[in-house]
Amino acid sequence: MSPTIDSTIPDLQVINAVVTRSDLELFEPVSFNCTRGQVIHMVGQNGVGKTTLMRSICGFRVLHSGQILWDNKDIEKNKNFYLNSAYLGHRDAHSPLQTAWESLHFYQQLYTPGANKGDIDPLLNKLDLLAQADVSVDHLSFGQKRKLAIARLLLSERKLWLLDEPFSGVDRAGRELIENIFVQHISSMGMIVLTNHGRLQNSQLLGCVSELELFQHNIMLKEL
Amino acid sequence: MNVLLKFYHRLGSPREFYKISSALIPWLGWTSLILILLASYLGLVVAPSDYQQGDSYRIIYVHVPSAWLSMFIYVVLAVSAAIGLIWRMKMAYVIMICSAAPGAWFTMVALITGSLWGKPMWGTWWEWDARLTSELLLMFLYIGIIALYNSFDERRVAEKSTAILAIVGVINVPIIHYSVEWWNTLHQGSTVMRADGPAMDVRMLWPLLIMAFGFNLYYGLTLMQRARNQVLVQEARSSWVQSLVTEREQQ
Amino acid sequence: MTSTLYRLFLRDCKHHLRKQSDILNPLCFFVIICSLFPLGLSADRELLNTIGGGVIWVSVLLSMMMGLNQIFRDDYEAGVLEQFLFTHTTLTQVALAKIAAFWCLSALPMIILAPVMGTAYHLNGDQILVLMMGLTLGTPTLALLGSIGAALTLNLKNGGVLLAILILPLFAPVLIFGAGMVSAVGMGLPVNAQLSLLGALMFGSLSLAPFATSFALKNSLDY
Amino acid sequence: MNFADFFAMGGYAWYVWPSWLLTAFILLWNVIAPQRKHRQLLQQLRTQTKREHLKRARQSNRSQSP
Repeated sequence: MSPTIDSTIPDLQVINAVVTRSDLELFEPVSFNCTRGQVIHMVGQNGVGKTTLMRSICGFRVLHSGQILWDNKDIEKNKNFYLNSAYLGHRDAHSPLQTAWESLHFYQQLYTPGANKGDIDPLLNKLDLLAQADVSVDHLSFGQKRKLAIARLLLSERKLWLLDEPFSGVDRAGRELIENIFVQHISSMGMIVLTNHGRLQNSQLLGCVSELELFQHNIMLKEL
Repeated sequence: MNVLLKFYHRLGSPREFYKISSALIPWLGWTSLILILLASYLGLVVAPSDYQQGDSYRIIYVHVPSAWLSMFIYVVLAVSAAIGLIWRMKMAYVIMICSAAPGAWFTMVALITGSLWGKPMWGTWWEWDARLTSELLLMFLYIGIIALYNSFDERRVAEKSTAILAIVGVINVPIIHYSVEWWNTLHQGSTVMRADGPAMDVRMLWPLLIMAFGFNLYYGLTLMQRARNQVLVQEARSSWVQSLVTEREQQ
Repeated sequence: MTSTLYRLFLRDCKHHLRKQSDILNPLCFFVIICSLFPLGLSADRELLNTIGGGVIWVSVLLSMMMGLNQIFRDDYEAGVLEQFLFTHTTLTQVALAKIAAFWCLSALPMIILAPVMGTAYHLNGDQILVLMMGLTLGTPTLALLGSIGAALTLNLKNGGVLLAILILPLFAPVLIFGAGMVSAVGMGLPVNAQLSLLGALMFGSLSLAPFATSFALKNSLDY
Repeated sequence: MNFADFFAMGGYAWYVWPSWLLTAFILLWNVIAPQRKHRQLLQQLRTQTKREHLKRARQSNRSQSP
């Protein structure tokens, strides 16, 4: 399923990971590899634990069992992993007290301290948010906040993108825009692990998507 | 030395802990009972009455051991919290949280018996004496730990947060104690509980030490019992609990 | 490295200034509490002078408690807090920047207001001076210890009340030394013992508290 | 050693005995409550495992029979 794994290129390995919520295992052990230029599309019914697994991959949550490796090293306290990946969760990480432009400027200084302020406006333009540059994040619509979060991802210039339902609340035009951005990211040898309800439309993107199904963990089933 | 290490590792696994605690409980139970009864008899009957306070000082045999024990339990709680955080041992967290309840109970006993003793000696039910005040603040620390632990729904997160609070608390307990001591001497001069110092008559001192030792064993007993229950709750889904339950049924 | 700390500090100050209520509410709370006690007791000069230091210190404690509840909550709920893990800045720096911003915008105004409250309680000149010195040395400790509690009760529904239960026992030493100084000066006693102890508490918590706070913050992201 | 003096406790009976009785009560309570909870837990776990066996038995013969 995954192209030949070149050992030199760092990739993400998840080896039979199991996550629990209040001591109950959520899904069957999950294993997958994500290498350059590949998209892992996690699917599964609501509540099976996609978000929980995503947060475990980011290291916020400790796995019940199994391992997550980056460059064949465990991700726990692995600064190299954190500096090569970016996370977009349900909360789109923009403080409501700032305007769109200020928020992106803050992240730009955080990711690359020396970067010049000039290239924030073209970025906003790329996601057609330029009109909202000086609007406080509080007054943006849910879809616009999502696109602003995608803009933050582009600012971070990271290899591995971990996205939790990136399209939620985004209109069709915005969705196409974001899928194009994904295609550019993949073509420049980036990696994406995303969860999404519904199918991806962009044909180029579908070329390198491998689907990952999460099955509800059921003690009865386990015995059979 | 490796016998101790092996024992320490065996304590680490919940299943082993359950077996060890089940074995220990009857022993701890009987020895602590004998010690406490002996100390009570010595303290109430044999020990001479104090020339100044008459027989009211006999409350010391209950007040001082529970005060000492409430401090000791908080230290045990903080040490097991540190072990839990550093070596990520599940059982350390179990010991931590199962010591919180007895700790709070003994602090309450120390406070109530302290005020009962204060009435005849100082004339009021509550006296802002240094020891009683720091005992009161220790009570608040225990309440904080129990309240924090129970306010999380995910046990894993609750354990780590409570461990942090326990360690921050244990660093502050001596600071609180000495600042209250200093504050008390500033305002009122020291009201030394004369019968408290080691200069006591030896017949008065022995029951106190036996009672303190009995209380410590008693703490071990109630800790083992509560930890055993906590292990059963946490490991309810594991296979060894299910086999234990079915095998115990055939007995 | 310190430039990130400074930049975070400026950003947090801007946030606090944008959301006026975060600063003004605790300040008004402080003034109101101070002015309630004479109503409850009596306006007798002698009495007010003796209880003045203690009342002002307890009101500072309580109003800081109100502000502490919010210092991490905005960034936590917006999701900014978890993004710091993906950058070079550690959570300890984030915690330090937020505590410094909180101290500047909630404790400093109270220290400036303290003389006004002091005169309301008929404290004489030395007492007011000593009160302000005590507050400047004591409130950082309150902010540092309080930030641990704030980080611990971050993702809890009843966080506010719980924060008070967890943290107030730890504030006792600072209160004892701070209020003790004011009454000591009233009786003409030297206060350098209390001052040095407050300083020791400040530097002790300055060196230990941020690490506990960053660990608690990391733990509160674990949902 | 008559009992009257002993109980009188030199006039402080109303302070010594309540504190001793309170301690005795708390000590007993902190032993009996966990013991009762332990028995109750075992009982609860027993019914749970029995219920699970039943469900599994029904599930396995249901999947074999059709």
